[in-house]
Amino acid sequence: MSSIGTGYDLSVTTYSPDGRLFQIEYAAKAVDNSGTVIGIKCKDGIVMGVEKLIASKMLLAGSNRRIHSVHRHSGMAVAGLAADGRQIVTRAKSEATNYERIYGEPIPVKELADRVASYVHLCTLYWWLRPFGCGVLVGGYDRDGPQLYMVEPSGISYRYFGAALGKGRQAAKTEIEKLKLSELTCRQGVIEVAKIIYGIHDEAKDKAFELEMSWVCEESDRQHQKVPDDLLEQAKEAAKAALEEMDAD
Amino acid sequence: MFLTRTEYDRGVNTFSPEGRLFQVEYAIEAIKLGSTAIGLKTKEGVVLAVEKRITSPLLEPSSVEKIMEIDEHIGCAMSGLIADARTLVEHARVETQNHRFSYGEAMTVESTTQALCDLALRFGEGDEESMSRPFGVSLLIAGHDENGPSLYYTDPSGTFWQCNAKAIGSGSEGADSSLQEQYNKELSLLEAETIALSILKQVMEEKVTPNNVDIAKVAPTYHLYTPDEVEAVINRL
Amino acid sequence: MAHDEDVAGSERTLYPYVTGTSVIGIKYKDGILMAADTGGSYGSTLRYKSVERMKVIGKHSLLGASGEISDFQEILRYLDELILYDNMWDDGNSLGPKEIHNYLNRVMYNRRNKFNPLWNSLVLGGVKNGNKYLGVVTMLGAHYEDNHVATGFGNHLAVPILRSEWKEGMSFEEAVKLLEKCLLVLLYRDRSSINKFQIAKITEEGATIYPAYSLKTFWGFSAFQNPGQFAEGTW
Amino acid sequence: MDPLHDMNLDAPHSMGTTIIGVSYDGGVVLGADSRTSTGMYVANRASDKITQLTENVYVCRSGSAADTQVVSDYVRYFLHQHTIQLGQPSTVKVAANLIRMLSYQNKNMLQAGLIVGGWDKYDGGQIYSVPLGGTILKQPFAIGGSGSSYLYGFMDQAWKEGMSKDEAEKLVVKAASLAMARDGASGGVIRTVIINADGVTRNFYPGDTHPLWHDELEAQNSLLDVLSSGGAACPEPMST
Amino acid sequence: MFRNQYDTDVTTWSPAGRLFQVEYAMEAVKQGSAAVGLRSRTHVVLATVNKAASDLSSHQRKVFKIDDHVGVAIAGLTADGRVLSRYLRNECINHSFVYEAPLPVGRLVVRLADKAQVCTQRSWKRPYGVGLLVAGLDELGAHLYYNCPSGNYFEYQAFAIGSRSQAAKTYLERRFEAFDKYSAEELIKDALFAIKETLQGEKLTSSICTVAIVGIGEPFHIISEQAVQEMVDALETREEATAEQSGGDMQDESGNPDAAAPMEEI
Amino acid sequence: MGSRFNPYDNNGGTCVAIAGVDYCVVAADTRMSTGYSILTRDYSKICQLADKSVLASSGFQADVKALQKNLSAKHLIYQHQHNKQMSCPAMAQLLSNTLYYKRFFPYYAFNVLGGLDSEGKGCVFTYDAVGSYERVGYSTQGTGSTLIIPVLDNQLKSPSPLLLPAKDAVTPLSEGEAVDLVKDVFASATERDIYTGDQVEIVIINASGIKREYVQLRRD
Repeated sequence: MSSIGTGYDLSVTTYSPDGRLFQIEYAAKAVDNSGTVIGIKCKDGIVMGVEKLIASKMLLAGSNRRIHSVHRHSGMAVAGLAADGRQIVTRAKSEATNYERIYGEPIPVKELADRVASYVHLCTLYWWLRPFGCGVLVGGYDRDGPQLYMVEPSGISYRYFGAALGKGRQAAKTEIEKLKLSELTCRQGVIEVAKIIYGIHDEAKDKAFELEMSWVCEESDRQHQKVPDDLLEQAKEAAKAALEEMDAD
Repeated sequence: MFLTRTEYDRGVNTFSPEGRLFQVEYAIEAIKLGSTAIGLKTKEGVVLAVEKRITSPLLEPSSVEKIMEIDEHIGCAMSGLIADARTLVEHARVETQNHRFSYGEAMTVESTTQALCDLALRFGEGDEESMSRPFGVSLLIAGHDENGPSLYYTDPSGTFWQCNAKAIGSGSEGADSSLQEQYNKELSLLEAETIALSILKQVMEEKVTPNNVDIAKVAPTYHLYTPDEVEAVINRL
Repeated sequence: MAHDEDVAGSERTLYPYVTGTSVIGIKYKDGILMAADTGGSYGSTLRYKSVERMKVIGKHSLLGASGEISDFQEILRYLDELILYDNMWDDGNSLGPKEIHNYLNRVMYNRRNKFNPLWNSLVLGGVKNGNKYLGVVTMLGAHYEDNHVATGFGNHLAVPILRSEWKEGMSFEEAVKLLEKCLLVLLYRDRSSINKFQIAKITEEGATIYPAYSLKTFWGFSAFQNPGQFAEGTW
Repeated sequence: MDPLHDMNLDAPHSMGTTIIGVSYDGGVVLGADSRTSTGMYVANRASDKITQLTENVYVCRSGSAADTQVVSDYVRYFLHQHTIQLGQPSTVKVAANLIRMLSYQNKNMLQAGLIVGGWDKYDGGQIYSVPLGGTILKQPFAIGGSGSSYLYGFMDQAWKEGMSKDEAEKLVVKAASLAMARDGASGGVIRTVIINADGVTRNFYPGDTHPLWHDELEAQNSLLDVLSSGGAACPEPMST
Repeated sequence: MFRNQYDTDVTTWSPAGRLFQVEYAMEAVKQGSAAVGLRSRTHVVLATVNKAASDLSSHQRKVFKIDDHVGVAIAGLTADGRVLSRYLRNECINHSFVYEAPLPVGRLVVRLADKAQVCTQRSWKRPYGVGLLVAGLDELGAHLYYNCPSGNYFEYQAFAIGSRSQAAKTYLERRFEAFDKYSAEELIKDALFAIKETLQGEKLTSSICTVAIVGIGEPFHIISEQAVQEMVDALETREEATAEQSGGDMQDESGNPDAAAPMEEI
Repeated sequence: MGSRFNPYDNNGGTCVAIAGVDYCVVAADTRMSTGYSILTRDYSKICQLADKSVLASSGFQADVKALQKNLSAKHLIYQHQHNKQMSCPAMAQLLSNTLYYKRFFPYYAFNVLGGLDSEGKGCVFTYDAVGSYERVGYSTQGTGSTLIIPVLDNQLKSPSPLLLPAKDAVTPLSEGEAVDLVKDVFASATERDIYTGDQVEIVIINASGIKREYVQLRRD
């Protein structure tokens, strides 16, 4: 970050002499500071999980969602500024419904991710806007099967087997790589994701958190939904047990 | 502290680190340069008095209007950038007439004041017809409606207060404290006229004449005093 | 005269192409029952025989339509989107039959205001939080609620039967029998009706649209077999 | 002008038509006659009313020639764009829905009754009927155009679930020829298009190959041939 | 104290990934006088401190009725608060015009938050300098939300905003777990106690606070000054009985709370 | 086929309002019809717009409902802006403007507005479909109005509007007498008007608030 303060980093429409767009990199920082968001593609669907940091104990559980449905068959998990994320979610919803209105069939996940990405990208093209301070995972299940995409503040979107955003992304990715995703069912995936999120949460340093999870799989009838309460509880228990086991070691 | 200010005081849209909008605060400062205006509310009605600052003997005194009629039951006195005030008054006149048209009744004083303030704060919000600076004017709005007489005070931020007595403009600090001492709720309209003018006299640099002050009352309809009527009040001092 | 042109331009002659006939709806003990045939007429041709004219809307409502089928499909697209957005909030709130009915009132009325009506009469039934709801919207946007309703020809043929035979708290069996009685009368006397019916039910538990079926008809009157027997000179 | 012989040559080209779409195990067969009329005059006796929209989807057109051509042109253009955007062929459903959208939204301006047929890897062969007004209905078979009035009964009787490709095509040709035999607005040749997993086959049945129906006769070169063949009894001169 | 060059524009990210203009707007909320909100399963109570500028003038309104089922209390720039209140009222009217049913509070709040977010991403706008406590009732019961200038919103059991709100927050944090089952009266009592905490010893009277309530069978309304005074009086007699309980753990977050904001904030 | 689209229908019904010194009675039947069919027997044509104004309207139901909702929404905005309930005369002016605003595509609605004015006196305002209005002592609108108005004229004897000085338009009847008169005129109108019947809804506004009562009418 040697170019800080040189004046080439004040606008998205200014390249630095070495060809970088610092404003986009700075926006990505906002994502990096966020609670961790994880998504994995299992053999029968997609599981997404969020480590939602809680600022006050007076907050009610289940509020301030970071995972949203954007159509019947797909959902979105947000890392970074939640308010920016909602804007993207709103756009994604309208893209999805627009598509269905015109073509009479649900939007393919790839198309949805592409459209979301170009919207995010749009905000990096004008000096009077700023890049979104959030990254999103798009998980969906269409006629070509389950798919997981990640869209970054720069407007880049790739398809992943497993993806992570936020503070604990490095550790999370390492953990995801250890999983045999192609053999995992979503039911098992939920537990694995919970374990990873509990595992990378630093209780000493971080604020308290709430685990928020969703899935879209055969079991949910290819609908994007919150993970059922009993399964979520089960996952939390398993995650806590795994933590204690580790501590004991 | 002054240094930090200069950083954040250019645009109406820029917050200072303390969460303040300096442009608005500066606009409020503009009022302190304006001529003094005083308003008093009594049971019988409301009195407004202003200093006119006749800058040249060649000026026709009656053309300096610092008290204006908004509707037959509302008048207002102003201090600050008078041209801005005219825009506001014009807006208020349209609002009160619209109200008469829509509902066949007079608009209440508070609603009129609110309508004025809504225009006043239409800056910097970034919508289509918004202005790029706040109005540099304060108003004293006197009126009479179903709730009896009332007096309101507005500032450039679009905030308003209901008052029993209030002074604005360059002499407002002194005038306000005099009002504090002399005001009580049982005043008659006649006494209020006298108090208003006597306080105005204290804060004015020159001698009070029918030419350099204006007085108006709303009791219950708006009336701007003729020079003779002003003379009569001066003579009571 | 410019004014004359305006009038001529705005009063377009519009008419329906593919149409469905009556829908009947009644309240019964556990909720609402609705019935309609599955015909889609094209002028006087009975062109389509498997048009579903009743659909489930969200968690608590059932919609039946008579009139232009393409307009009904358009309305269903609106409602699909409405319900999708409602569901995506996933916050425990949901649109009930009253809300849907009012929404449809606005849609129908707005379109008639634009001289571009949706050519339908709609029956909206539902149950939410123990409250049964049954209402109608016409293509002009007029709307009302009642214990039993019917659209189109049903207004003339089914409503009198309903008025005399409907009662509070009918069992499912009684209600179905009553509906079938109305359907048969309509089948006999409404020429665009066909003998392929669906009955739909909505209760607190949810909605069911039963598979289409046909009703047995009765032609055994002796006068039918021999019309001239007691009425000399009949045709 | 003699109203009986008013040919109304200024009338817009319209396709008093017979169009048919039939699905069978594995695909669909579309069929149509080839007559385009201007009032009473046959403006084109070998037109093609089965229009390609994408590699795997075709549409049969009836109504105003101009309207249906414009609708198909737009939809072909939309689908082309859509195919590129998605990176894979569009489905029949999408094509049918675009047709429906244009028909419905412009119902007051258009005279267009269309049948969309095609094949895609997700749902196989499908037939959608989009009549005047813009209703969309998925059907096992569909008929349209002025000639279809003569076919309702026949199709109700002859169409069977689970036909083979050949049976389906035979049915289409038979139906089209039946309609052409009774509908003055339909005529000419019969064209069919067969769409399935293997691709598209177009067939052509010239006007002189159609089966003969009630009160129709075998075609001859000339009366002279009839006479010389001696097959038919030569009537005696009438004695008055 | 120069901060840096990244803090004059809403559309500029700092190298650490922060938006300073938005953070400054959040400061504006702290400059306003305090507002608190408390929620039970069936009721929400809002209470605000409002001080008159002088003896001869009135105070600013800080509590606005939005609809029968929603009301807000604001802290920060009044002008922005009014604009947003008007927006909320319009949304409610439009919704009930179409559906003849009240707009669910949670959805209203999200629309408000989305509106606020837009102002943090356009160079020609500024973030709203106001925080809103939104109290409302819907199918699922009573709700209390806090909407802040950043476009974030949070659902709370109880919360406090505005100057010296930390003291109220500390008070509420000690007690909020019981609120869910509270009656309306109990909520109001705790609201008044919380307000008292922000006054730093100044005497609580009905003339310097506004209390409003919404709940099942009780449309949103501001409680009359007289009724509030009665409750305050009742409170004091009771408080004298249990005098010593007020803890010493009130620390204030804003450095100089008494510095009068030159611009009118409430 | 090919019928011209007619955006209007008449759903029938009758409204009556009578103003007294300290009360106002507003009444309407609850039948809703189209052509020779009765759509429903229980549809209220009366809408309370503010604490002291009540509107009864007959005509095309969709227009009536739209008008009533429009006024209610405007009243809500008025309350937000002015922190008070709209007075009945103010509502009367607003209703007139609202109707006139749609002069060229009118609301097919026939209205009587009843309530108390700022002095607590009963007031009745009667309208045509495009907003012309007048303050009167009593009025009736709708399909049965031609049957009812002669009875009211005969019983209540409105002072001539040409008198100078203007005479108060309120009727001399007591509240109870006015309610009885309303019941009588509805019973009579029901005999001869096929669009009036089933039930009459009577709303009484006086200093103590608003009361509502229902009386059955013939259902044929």
